[in-house]
Amino acid sequence: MARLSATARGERFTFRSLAHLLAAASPEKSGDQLAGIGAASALERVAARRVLMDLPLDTFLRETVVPCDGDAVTRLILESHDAGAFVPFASMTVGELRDWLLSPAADAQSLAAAAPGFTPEMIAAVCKLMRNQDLVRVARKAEVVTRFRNTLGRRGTLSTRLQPNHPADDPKGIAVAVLDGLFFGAGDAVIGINPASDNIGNCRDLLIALDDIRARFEIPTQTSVLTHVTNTLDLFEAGAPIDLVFQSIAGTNAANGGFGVTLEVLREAQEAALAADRGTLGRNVMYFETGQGAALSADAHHGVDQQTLEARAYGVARAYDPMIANTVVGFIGPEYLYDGKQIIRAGLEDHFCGKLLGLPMGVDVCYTNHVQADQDDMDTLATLLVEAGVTFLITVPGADDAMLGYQSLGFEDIGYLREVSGRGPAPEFAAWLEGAGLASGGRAALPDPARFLDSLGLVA
Amino acid sequence: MARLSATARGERFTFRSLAHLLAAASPEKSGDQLAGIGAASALERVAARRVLMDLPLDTFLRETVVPCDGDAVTRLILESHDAGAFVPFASMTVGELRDWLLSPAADAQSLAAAAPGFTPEMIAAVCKLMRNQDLVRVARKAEVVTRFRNTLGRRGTLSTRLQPNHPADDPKGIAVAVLDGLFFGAGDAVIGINPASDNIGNCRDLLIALDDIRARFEIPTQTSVLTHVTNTLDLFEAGAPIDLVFQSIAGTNAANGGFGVTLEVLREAQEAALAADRGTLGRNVMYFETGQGAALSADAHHGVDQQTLEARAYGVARAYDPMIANTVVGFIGPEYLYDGKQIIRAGLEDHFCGKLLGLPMGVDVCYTNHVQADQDDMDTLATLLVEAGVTFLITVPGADDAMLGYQSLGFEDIGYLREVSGRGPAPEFAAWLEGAGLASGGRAALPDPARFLDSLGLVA
Amino acid sequence: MSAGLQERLAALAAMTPSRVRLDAQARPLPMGHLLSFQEDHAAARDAIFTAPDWGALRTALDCPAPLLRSRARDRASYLRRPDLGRRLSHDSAVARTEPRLAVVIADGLSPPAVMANAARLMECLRAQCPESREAPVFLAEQARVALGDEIGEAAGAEMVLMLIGERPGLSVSDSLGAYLTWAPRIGTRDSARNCVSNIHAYGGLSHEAAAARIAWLIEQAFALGATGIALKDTSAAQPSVLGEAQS
Amino acid sequence: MSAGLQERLAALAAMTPSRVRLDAQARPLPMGHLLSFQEDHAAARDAIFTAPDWGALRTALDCPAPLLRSRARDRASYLRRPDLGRRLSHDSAVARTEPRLAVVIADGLSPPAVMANAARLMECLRAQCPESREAPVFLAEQARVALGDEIGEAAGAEMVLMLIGERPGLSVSDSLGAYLTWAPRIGTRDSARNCVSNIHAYGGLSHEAAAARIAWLIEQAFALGATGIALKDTSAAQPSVLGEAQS
Ligand code: B12
Ligand code: B12
Repeated sequence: MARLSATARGERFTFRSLAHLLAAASPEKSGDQLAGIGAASALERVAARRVLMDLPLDTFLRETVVPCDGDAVTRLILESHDAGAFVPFASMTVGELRDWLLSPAADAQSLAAAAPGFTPEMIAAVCKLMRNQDLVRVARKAEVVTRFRNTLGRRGTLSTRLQPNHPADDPKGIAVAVLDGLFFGAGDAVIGINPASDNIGNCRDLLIALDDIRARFEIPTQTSVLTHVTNTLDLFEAGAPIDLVFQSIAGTNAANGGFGVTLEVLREAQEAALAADRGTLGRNVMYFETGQGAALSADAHHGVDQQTLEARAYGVARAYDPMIANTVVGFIGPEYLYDGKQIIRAGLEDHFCGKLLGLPMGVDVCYTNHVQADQDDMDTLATLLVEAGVTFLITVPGADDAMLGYQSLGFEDIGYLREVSGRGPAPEFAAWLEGAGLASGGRAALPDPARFLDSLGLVA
Repeated sequence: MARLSATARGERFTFRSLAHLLAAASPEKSGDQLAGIGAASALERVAARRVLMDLPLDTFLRETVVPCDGDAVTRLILESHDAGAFVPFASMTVGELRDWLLSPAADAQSLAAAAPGFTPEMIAAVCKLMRNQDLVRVARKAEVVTRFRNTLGRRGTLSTRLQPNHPADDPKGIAVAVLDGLFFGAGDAVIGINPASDNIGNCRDLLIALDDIRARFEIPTQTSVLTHVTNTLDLFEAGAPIDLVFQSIAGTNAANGGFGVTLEVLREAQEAALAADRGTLGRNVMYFETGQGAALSADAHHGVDQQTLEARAYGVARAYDPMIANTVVGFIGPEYLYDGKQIIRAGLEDHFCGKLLGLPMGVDVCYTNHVQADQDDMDTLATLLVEAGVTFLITVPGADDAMLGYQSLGFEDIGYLREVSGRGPAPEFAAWLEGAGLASGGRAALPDPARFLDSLGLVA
Repeated sequence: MSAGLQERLAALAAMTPSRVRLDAQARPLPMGHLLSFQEDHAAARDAIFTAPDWGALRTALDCPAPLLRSRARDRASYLRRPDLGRRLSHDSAVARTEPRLAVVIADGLSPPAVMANAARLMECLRAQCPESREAPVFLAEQARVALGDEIGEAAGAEMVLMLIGERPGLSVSDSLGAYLTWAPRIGTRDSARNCVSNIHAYGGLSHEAAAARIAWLIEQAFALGATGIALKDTSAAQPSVLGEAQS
Repeated sequence: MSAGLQERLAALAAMTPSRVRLDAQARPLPMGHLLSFQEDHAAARDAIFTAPDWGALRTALDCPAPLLRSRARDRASYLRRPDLGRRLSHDSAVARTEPRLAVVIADGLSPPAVMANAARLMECLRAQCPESREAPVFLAEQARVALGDEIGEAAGAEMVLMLIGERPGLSVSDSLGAYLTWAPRIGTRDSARNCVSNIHAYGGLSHEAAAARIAWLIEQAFALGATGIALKDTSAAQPSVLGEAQS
């Protein structure tokens, strides 16, 4: 291993491993402090970045941060690495990759070609060298397009997940929330419910209810019930109408174990979804959620910083060609991201890393009530992400998820974001909104909502 | 006076005055806490906003937050109020004004027409009801155009002050910094030096040096030496080439007294500048700087919150038809704006209030080393401000002002901002850059910098 | 929009505790809504810092219930150090009575949730689940879900049921969660537990329905010798129906 | 770009302590620059919290110099409460000797600035300005500029000269500022002072030049009976020239 040391203000700092180096080079995060691996001082952080800047990129192909042994995620990352795509970067350092990314040479095409050549650790490393503006500037150049019943990720679009959760999974309450979101033009990325209960029959009812709404109004979108993947496998058996298979994933094998998933189970689920063949335009059938801190929370972080582990989760995700993936960035709490500043930073990092690794990356711009953050921070993050070309954002009625106990963006917020950015929903969905006479991009127009109510069977 | 009280979570809160109400309705700021006037709890803040929301706008025409008696700023505000422009808003509450501002009815034209009808206190009040997204969304609709040797503020432009300060006012060092900025296309709002010394001869030398560079290269921009206005008056006498008259101002008479200025001195200076008649395209000849906290720092805040006082400073500024005005938002320190979050909020507030009051509003996106902030926060604020349509931003070499001891944006940052926003410099300046073969919007091109060096007399 | 439609929409909004507006004109958030949101945000933040009244709870539970503490000394350290909230303080003593089931009632992130729901839920559970009647009950302060593992292990319990305050939301700040863990040991993974969540009186799972669900899981867990992803909730009970029954 | 030009540009960059890059291609900031910036940011932040070594300063000054404290107890309170930094702690005793000039040397926002520059500046000043030789010198901790008003008033001084650590910048973290106030009283406005700033050895005002400037102002102030905007600096001295002379 190369000697990992550098000076800052005359002080010499040495890093005992790649993992230690990456952690010390990371911006301050409460989760890394909790794990006892964050930089002890601002100068140590600078020194770590100095080392990182000069580190050859291919180091990450030769040295792992989580040993292959017993970690299927590391094996997946190395095995799926595309050496051909890596050729143009083979002799670059991390700092040179940063320069390249900021240069005009990095555009939608070259970034797409490069993605399979990058490992999550390479992208995590370069991310640590970048300022917020760099994360915005580079991510917006990347373009990742996926298809199921519509086309997501095209330049100029801004899609949304419509999240109509209900604390007792009441299908009528859920239908009302769906309607609320459609009024604001939300729901093109997915209409996806987190079921309060893991009861299998209950999940099946919800799948049917969602599919019914979707089919009845011929909405060109996909639906999902975000239960555990093993439940989804049971539900496939039971013949439930499943568009996208959901699962939370993390960046180490052990953390995924804590979630009760293996790479094999994910593959099995993907195959089941492909076999169901419900997509009309494409075969992207998976939906993943992630978030910095999940591995540490499962005590499965192997001394690796949370941002690097998050990028590794994307390494898992991209192996399954997902339709959508998103970080639930401020979801867990202050032990991983202390305040609005850390949430904003992590949101930009996650989006950047996801996009550069080739994911159709969305963000749940959110916070909990035990964190030091408020709606101003969310406005800030959402505006930055739209500038960064985020694929989709999560939206809930009134910005408040009454079941999960946290605050995300509200449907109205999309009106603002579409107004300032000029971006619209996925093209098929935009056309449908138009046809249905529904609101589009915050600009009103529902000639006959009563018809809608009636056909939804929503008799008050 | 109306009874100022409301409940939040069953608790009743009463506010003893308009000033108390406004302070309690403000987002958390360390300066208001220092003054002992900030809300004591989040619930008190909600209650204050409830009262504010229902408060008739015209209350601010009948009741003052700083008594007229002895406060020339209050008198100026009331005397310069345009009752005709206020007619459409005469029966609105503050909450209704907020709704109107967010509606499509508020556009560039209607906002421009309304500006003289709004008092600073009205705009400060509505600002307190708005989230960050609202501050962006509304400000970007406003358009304020001014002219001296070029045209600032047109939609699609993003201008910059080039700030080439030197700790010993060395003219060569300053010329080098000017050149640095021109390479990046900076300097269309103004090339403006803060002189380290107030020595009159020194200021004269600097004015001549700047004017010489400007004239020799026929740069369509204006220059300024930011010494005290009373020095500038002496310098006019001495026949120095003065484009824009600079002065720091604040929102109360006493605070301006602390700065050593009166409204009369400002008028005198404006008249001297108009008489000098150096503008080629227009007669906007003043340059003002402001910043939340200045009045409290001079112990001249009268129990009024810093954001309201800041808006009152804009009330002063607009009476002199300035070419440019900017808040130096993070300049003073943590006693007024504690961290990045407060600086970001204040930056958006100041820009919003300035624009709505009809000012050609710029922002010095900056922080000091005793505040809890870093470049990530500045990237965030700058990106938001560009989204909000800021007229101009301040830029210094390498983002570090070696004389004033604080960090602003660097010239490079403008490359980023122009790249993501697609905005360019003022049209006349853009044409000049083109003609000079100088960099424009971060996209390179200087065929013969040597010619430049030679004509600047910059022999190393 | 017709008045009739307006009324129908208003009636629909009552079907969910979510902040739906059903505004066909897709206008920006009305100011009043924004302020209610801010008000609720303040309240939710307060809920986290409310001290639990263990004495009152013990009275309501009507059984001995020793108080245990985690290694997190106070709320601030609890929030930043979940690892401390997962371990018993060094001076804690848990009697090793080797029960089939041990119950832990913990403050979690919402002490008010425990005060509002735990006693009533235990009552319903005792009515439906024989094991719960014999189960020793522990109270736990500054606790995370995994603290139940150490308590259960120390008590020598076959299974532990943790009732814990879920993080407060804007609409509901006193919602209780139940976590069931077979063979509790320090280091047990979350995938080896089952969860019944959103137990509260504002459109959530009613105490009766929650108790039924938990009782079903306990029974199945004993039969299967496992909790977690191995134990799928295939019970017939429809929480939505039960939820409605309550309101 | 030709190599000759490159060299010329590099030579130009040496003419200013500013971080000019003179990049005709207007490229994004090179990584190395970004890291130096972050390094200097860390150092500047540290400067604020460095404790002054008053003993060493007293030795260097070679005169009695009692230490006074403001009402700000520590750095944290100093930073958030400038009002406290402007008032003397209740137990401070200032001898009322009614001098023409009193000198206060204060930590301000940069204790290192005081350690690096105050003694040398006083030496130069004493050489040029008779009043300064007789002037009592006070050291002041956790002090703001306006603390000089209370000290001067208590001492019964006609004029007070405050030498204070300016807030640390990225390039220079030990720059001294001098503030001169006629008839110091609690509540004096800043417009009634004069300022000589950026006194340091990195391209700033040299100690000699600063002393000359201050001596000139002192003389004029005694003649005029005022400081502040009424007293314009019309001295001939060109700081830029003097600044250059030094380096
Ligand atoms: C926070 C949270 C998480 C976090 C937990 C990390 C953390 N440090 O807090 C993350 C994002 C990792 C997470 C993941 C998942 N969660 Co979760 N989560 C929650 C949430 C919003 C709050 C929990 C809480 O307040 N706990 C109280 C505090 C004091 O406890 P704690 O010790 O700090 O945190 C522990 C528990 O939260 C527990 N936990 C969290 N989720 C789950 C899920 C299950 C099934 C179990 C057994 C335990 C568990 O893990 C934490 C660490 O030990 C609840 C919703 C709610 N209203 O309660 C859903 C909830 C508990 N989660 C749920 C689900 C389904 C999951 C996933 C299985 C989703 C998936 N398909 O992968 C995964 C995997 C969980 C696992 N580890 O096995 C469901 C459970 C449904 C049910 N009745 O079984 C809930 C009710 C939300 C929902 N309806 O979708 N979750
Ligand atoms: C911060 C600052 C301000 C703040 C002060 C508020 C505050 N609470 O700190 C604000 C933005 C209000 C300000 C305003 C002005 N400032 Co100023 N300011 C500074 C700065 C950047 C740092 C000062 C510092 O570190 N002080 C040390 C700390 C410990 O002292 P403090 O007690 O906390 O703060 C007091 C002093 O800073 C003082 N002060 C600040 N500026 C000035 C200017 C003059 C002429 C005087 C007498 C006092 C003074 O006021 C503060 C409150 O009492 C210096 C640059 C530098 N490198 O020092 C310029 C500097 C001192 N200011 C300068 C000027 C010119 C002005 C203005 C006159 C500009 C104008 N044309 O209006 C105004 C008006 C000042 C006044 N009150 O009369 C010049 C002085 C030049 C000179 N040699 O005379 C300097 C050197 C910068 C420059 N070269 O432009 N300033």
